[in-house]
Amino acid sequence: MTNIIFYLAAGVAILSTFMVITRLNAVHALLYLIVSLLSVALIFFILGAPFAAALEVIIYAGAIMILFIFVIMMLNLGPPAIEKERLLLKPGMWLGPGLLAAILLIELVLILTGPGSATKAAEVPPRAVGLTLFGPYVLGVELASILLLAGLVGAFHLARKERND
Amino acid sequence: MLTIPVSHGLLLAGILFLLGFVCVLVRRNIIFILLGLEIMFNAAGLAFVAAGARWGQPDGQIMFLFILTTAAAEVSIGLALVFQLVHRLHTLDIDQADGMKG
Amino acid sequence: MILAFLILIPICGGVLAWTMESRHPGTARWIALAVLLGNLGLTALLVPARFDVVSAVGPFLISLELAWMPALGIHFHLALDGLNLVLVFLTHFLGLTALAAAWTEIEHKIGFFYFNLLWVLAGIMGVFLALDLFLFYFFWEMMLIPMFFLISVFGHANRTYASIKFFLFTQISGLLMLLAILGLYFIHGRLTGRYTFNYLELLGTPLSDVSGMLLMLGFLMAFAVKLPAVPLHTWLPDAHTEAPTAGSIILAGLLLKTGAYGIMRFVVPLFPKAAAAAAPFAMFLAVIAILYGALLALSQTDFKRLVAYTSVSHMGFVMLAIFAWNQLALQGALIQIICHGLSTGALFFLAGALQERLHTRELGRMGGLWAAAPRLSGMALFFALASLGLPGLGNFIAEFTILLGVYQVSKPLAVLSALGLISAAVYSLWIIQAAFHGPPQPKLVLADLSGRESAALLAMLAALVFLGLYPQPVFTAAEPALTHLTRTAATQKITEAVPAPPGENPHASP
Amino acid sequence: MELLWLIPAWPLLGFLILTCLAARLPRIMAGSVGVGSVGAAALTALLMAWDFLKHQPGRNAFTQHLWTWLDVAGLHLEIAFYLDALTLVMIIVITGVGFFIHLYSLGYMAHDQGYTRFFAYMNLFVAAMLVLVLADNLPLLYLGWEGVGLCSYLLIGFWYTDPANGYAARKAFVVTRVGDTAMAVGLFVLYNQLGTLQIQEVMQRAAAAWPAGSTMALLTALLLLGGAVGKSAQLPLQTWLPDAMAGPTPVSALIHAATMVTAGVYLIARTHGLFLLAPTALTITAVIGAATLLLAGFSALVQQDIKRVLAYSTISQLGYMFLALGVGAWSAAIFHLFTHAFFKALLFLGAGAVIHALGGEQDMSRMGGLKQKLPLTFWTFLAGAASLAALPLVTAGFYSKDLIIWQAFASPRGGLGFWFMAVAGALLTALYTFRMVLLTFTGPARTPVHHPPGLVMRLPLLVLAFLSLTAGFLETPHSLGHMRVFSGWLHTCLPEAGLAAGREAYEILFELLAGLAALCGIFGALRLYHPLAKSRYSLPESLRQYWIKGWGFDSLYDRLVVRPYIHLAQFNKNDFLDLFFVFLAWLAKTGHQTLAATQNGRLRSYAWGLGLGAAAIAAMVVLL
Repeated sequence: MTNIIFYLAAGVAILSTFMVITRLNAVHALLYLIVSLLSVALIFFILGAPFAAALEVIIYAGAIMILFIFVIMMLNLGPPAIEKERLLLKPGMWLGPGLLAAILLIELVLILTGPGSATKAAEVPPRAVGLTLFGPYVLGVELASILLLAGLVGAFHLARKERND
Repeated sequence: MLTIPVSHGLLLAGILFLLGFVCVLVRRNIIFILLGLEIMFNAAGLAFVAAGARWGQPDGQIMFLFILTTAAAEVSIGLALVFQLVHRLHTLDIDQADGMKG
Repeated sequence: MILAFLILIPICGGVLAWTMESRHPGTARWIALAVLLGNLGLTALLVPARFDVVSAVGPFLISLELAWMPALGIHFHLALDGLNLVLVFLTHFLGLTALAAAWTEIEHKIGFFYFNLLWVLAGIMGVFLALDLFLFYFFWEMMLIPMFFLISVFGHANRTYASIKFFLFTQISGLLMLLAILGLYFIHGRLTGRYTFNYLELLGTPLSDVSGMLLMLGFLMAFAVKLPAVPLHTWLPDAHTEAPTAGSIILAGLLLKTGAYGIMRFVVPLFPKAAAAAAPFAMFLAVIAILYGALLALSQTDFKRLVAYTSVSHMGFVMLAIFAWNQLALQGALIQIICHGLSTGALFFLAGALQERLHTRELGRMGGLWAAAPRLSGMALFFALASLGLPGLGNFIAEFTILLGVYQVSKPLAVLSALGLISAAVYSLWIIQAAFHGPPQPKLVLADLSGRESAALLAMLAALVFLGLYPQPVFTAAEPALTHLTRTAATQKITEAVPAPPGENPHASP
Repeated sequence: MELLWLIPAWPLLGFLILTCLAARLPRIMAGSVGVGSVGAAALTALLMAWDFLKHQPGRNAFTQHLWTWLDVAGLHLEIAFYLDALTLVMIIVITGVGFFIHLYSLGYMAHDQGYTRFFAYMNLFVAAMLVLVLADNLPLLYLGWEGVGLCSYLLIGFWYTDPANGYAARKAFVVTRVGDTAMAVGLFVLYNQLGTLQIQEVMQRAAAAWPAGSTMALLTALLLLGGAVGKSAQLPLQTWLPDAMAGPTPVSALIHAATMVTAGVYLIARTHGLFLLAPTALTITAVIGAATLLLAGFSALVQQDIKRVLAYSTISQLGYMFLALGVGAWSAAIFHLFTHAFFKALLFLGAGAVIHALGGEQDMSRMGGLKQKLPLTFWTFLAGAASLAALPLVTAGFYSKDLIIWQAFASPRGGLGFWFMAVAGALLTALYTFRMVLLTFTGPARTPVHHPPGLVMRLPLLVLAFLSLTAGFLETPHSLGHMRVFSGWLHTCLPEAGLAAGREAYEILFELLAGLAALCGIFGALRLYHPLAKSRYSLPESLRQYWIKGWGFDSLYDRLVVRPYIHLAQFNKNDFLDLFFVFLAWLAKTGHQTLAATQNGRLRSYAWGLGLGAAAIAAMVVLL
C-alpha cells in the first residue's frame, strides 16, 4: 500500500515539477511548485523522515514560496509579463537541455541499477535527528546560522535601492 | 514496513534535479531560474533523505536541513538580485546581464 | 681581474650612459666609445707572447675564480684561452662598428640605447669567458634582454613582432639549456658527491647513452637556435630586418657566434659520445642550411632580409665544421666566425646607411646607385664579394679550410656544401645588380659615405684582406685551445670504453 | 730573379692607386698609372725572361717564397711564386699583350665616364692573372683563378646601367663558378689523398701513389678539367663567353680572348702530371675540345654581331687547344695559346676600332665599305684574320694550328677521327673569318665613320699584326725548316709529344691537306660573301637560328636549371619552414580566443558547461 502511495506521490512530484518549468505565468508555476514540494514531503514521510517532511512543508512550501510570491507581487507582473515571457521562451530552446537531461538521466539510471540497492527503509524519528544535529554536527549548525546571517545582510544590501545609480 | 528500493528514491531525486536543471538552462526569466534552482536543491535534499532512510541514520535528514538553510539563504540573495536586475536593466531576462565577459 | 673588468666596465658604462641621458644625451656615445676603446686596450694587454702555455686544466692564459654561491657550487669563474681571445677581440671590433653605425641613426632615447648596447656586449663577453655553467647561463640570458629592447624599442616598422619572435625562440631554447645544465649538475653531483657547475669538473662526467643524448640535445637546442640551424632559423630574418643597424651588426656578428662557440666549448667536449652520434644528422642539417639559406636569400626583396638569409647559409658552414670536429675544420669555423661577422656586419652597416639615406630597404626601389655614391657601392661590392667567398679574403680561407676538414669526415656532404659556393655567387651578385648596378635613377641625391662610415668600413675591409692573405695569427692563437678541446673530447670517449677501436674516426658518417 | 714578385705587384699597385684616389686623380694620370703599371710589369717580365734564360736555374724552375699563407693542422700553404718555361710564356703573353691592350684602351675609353674604374679593374685583372700563372700551389692558383673571374665579371658589367650587361656579367661569373667549384672539390680530393697542394709535390706524390689509370687520378683530373672547362668556355660550360662580349672591346680582347680564357689550358698543362695518370681524362679533354671547336665554328658562321663571331671563334680556337692537350701535344697547345693571344687580341682590337669608328655599331650587316675609310685597320685586321684562318706559310696561326692538326693524328693518343674534326674546324674557321672580313670591310658603306682610330690605338694594332704574322716562325714543322725554339724551351717543363709509330711519313701529306682546308675555307667565303659574288647560298632559317643561339644550350640550361631554381626561390620566398612556427603562434592565439569566447558573461552558458561536464564525468563512471 505504502509503495503505491510512494509511486503516486513520485508521479505527482514529477508531473507538477514539469508543469513548474513550463509555465509562462510565474504565479502558476509557484503553485505547481508548492504541489511538488508537498508531494516530496509525503515521500519524506513514507521514507521515514517525518521531521524532514514537516520542515519541507513549513519552510519550503511555506516560507520560501511566500518569499517568491512577495517578490512577484512587488514586481507587479501582470499579463504583459506573460507575453514577454512567451517571447523569451521559444519552443526550440527545449531541445538541447532536454537532450542533455535525457543523457544525464540515462547515465543516472545506469549508475543506480547496480547490485544490492533494494532494502527497506527504517524510520528515523525527530529525536534522533535533533540529537545528532546538536551532537556531531553542531559546527555545521553554527555555520548554517552564519550563512543565514550572511544571506540576511546580503539580501538587505542588495535589495536596497541605491540613491545615485 | 515498506520496501521501496533506495534506487527508486534516488532516481526520483535525479529526475527532479534534472527537471530543475532543464529549467535553469531553458528559461531566461530569472524568477524561473530561481525556481529551477529551488527544484534542484529540493531534489538534492530528497537524495540525502532517501540515502539516510536506507541506512536508518539521521545524517541524511541533517544534510537536508543544511540544504534547506542554504536554499533559504540563496533565495533571499537571489530575490534581492532580481530587484537589482529589474532596477538596473528593467528586465527579468538573465541574458541581458552579460556584462562580465572575458 | 682584467677579465672581470672586461665585463664590468661595459656594465657600469651602460648605467652611466643611461643616467646621463636626462642632462647630456649626446655624451652617451662618447661614454660608449670610451668604454669600448678602453676595453680593447685591456684586451690587447692580454695578448701573450706564446699561446701554448702548459697548464693542468687547459691552455688558459689567465683565469679568475671567485666564490659566488659556494654552497651550490656556483663560482664566478672566467678564463681566457686563445679561442676566447680571438672572439673577445671580435666583440670589441664589431662593438665599435656598431657604435659607428648607431652614431647618427639613433636620435631618441640615446642613453637607453647605449645602455642596451653595452650590456649586450657585456653579456656576450661573459658568454665567451664564463667557465661556470651557471654563470654561462646567467650571461646567456643577460645578452638576450638588452637585445630584445634594442629591437623592440629602436627597431623598424614591424619591430614588435620581430622582437617577440626573437625573444620566444631564444628564451625557450635557453630554458631547455637550463634544464640540461641542471640535469648535468645533478647527475654529476650524485655520482661524485660534489655538486658543482664548474665546467672543468663537469668534463668527463660519465653519462648513460640516453641521458647523455638528452642533455646534449638540451644544450644543442639553445645553440642551434642562436646559430641558427635550419629549421630553427626563422626568427633570424625578422629580427635582423627589424633591428636598428647596430642591432643587426651585433646580432649577425656576435650573437650568432655565441651559438657556435657554445657548441665548440660545451656540447662536444661535455657530451662527446652523444655529439658523435648526432654529428651526421647535424652535419646534414648544416648542409641543408647552407643551400636553403642561399636559395631563400635569392628571392628576397628586402636588402637586410637578404643578408639575413645569407647568414643562415654562412653559419651552416660553421655548424658543419664544428660537427666534423677536426682541427682543420674547427680552425676554419673560427675564421668563418670572424669573417662572417665582419662581412655580414659590414653589409648590414651598408644596408643601414642606405636606409638612412633612402628611407627604404626594398631592392626594387634601389638600382643604379653606383653613379650617385661610388664609394658606398664599391664598399658594398667588396663585402658582397667577401660573402661569396672570394679568394684573397678571409671568408675564402674559412670556407676552404672548413671544406677540406669536412671532406676528411664526409665526402658527400663536403661536395654538397661546395654547391653553396655557387649559390653564394648567385645571391651576392644579385645584391650588387639590384642595388647598385642598373639604370641610374634620375633626380636621386645620395650622399656618399661620411668619414666615420668610411673609417668603420675600411677597418673591416682591411681586417678581411689581412685574414685572407695572412690568417696565421688567428690559427696560432687558437691552435692550443682547439687541440685541447678535441683531445678532451677524444680521451673521454676512450675512458667511457666505447667498443670502438681507437684511431677510427668516430664522426665518420655512415 | 728576386724581383719576380714585382711582376704581379706592379699592376696591383696600379689598382690600389686607382681605387684609393679614384675621382681625385686627373684623367691623364689615371691613364698613365693604368698603362704604366702594366708596362712596368711587362719590362720586369722581359728582364725576368732574360735572367731566366741566362742563368737557367736548377731543375729549370725558380721558386720565390714570400710568406707563409697558412699553416694549420698539416695544411701548409705558402704565398710563393713558381717560375718555369711555361709560366714565362704565360707572363710574357699576359704582360705583353696586356700592355698593348691597355695602351689601346687609352684611346678607346678616352671619353668614357668610368675611365679610372676601367683601368683599375684592368690592372687588377692583370695582377690576378699573373698570380694565377705564377702560383706555386693550387689554392694560390685558385686565388688568381677567382680573381680573374671577378675582374671578368666587373668588366663585362662595366657599363652597369644596362641590366643586360649585368646579366651577362653574372652569367659569366656563375657559370665559371660551377667549374671552379668542381675544381675546388678536386683540391679537396687531392689534399685528402696526397696531403699537399703544392703543385709540383702533388704531381710527384700522385705519380708515386697512383698507378696510371687509377680511379683517384681520373677523378681528380676530371674535377680539375671541370674548372678548366668552365674558365675556357668549353662544352658544356661555354655559354657565358658569347654574352661576355657585353663588356668594352679591349676587355674582350684581353680577358675573353688572349688571357683569362686560356687559364683552363694553362691549368691542364700545369697539372699535366696528373692528367698523364688518367688517360681517360685526357681522352675526354680531347673529345670536349674537338666537339667544342666544331660547335662553336658553326655558330660563328651565322652570327651577325662582329664581336660574337670573334667570341665563338675564341671558343673554337680554345677547343683546338683542348684537343691538343687531350692528345698529349702539350707544347702545341701552349704554342697555339701563344699565337692565338696575338691574333685574337688583334682581331678584337681591330673590331674595336671599327666599332669605335662607327659610333658603337656592332652589327656586321650595317657595316661594309670600311676598307677605304679605315685602311690601317683593314690591313691589320686582315693580318689577324689570315692568322686565324691559318693561311699557310705566312701566318703564325698556320704554324700553331697546323701543329695541332698534325698531332691530332700523329700523337699516340690521336687518330683519324680527331684529325678529321680538326681539319673540318680549320675549314670552318677560314670560312667564318673571311665572311666577317668581307661583310665588314667590303661592299657598300652602310654607316658613316665618326672617329677614326688615333695613334694610341693604331700602334697596338701594328705591333700585334706584326706578331700575328711572325710569331709562328718560332716553331715550324719538319718540312718547313724545322724550327724548335718554342717546344725546345717548353720541354724543360712539359713532356714531349711522341709520335705514334709509322705516322711520321704522312706529315707532308697531312699538312698539305690542312693547308688546303684553310684555303678552301677562304675561297668559299669569297664565293659566298664577297659583294661581287653571284651565288648567295643561305642556310635554312631554323638551322641558322639554332646556330645563332649557340645550339640551344642557353635555353636548355635556362629551362633545366636557372628557371626552376628561381621559381623555387620565388615560390618559397616566405620560407615554408616558418609556417610551422606561425602555426604554433596561431594555435596559441586561437586557443586564447576560443577560451576567451567561452567567458561570455551569460549565466546559462556557464550552466551548460556545468551540465556537459557532469555528463562527461558520469559517462566516465558508467563506461569505465
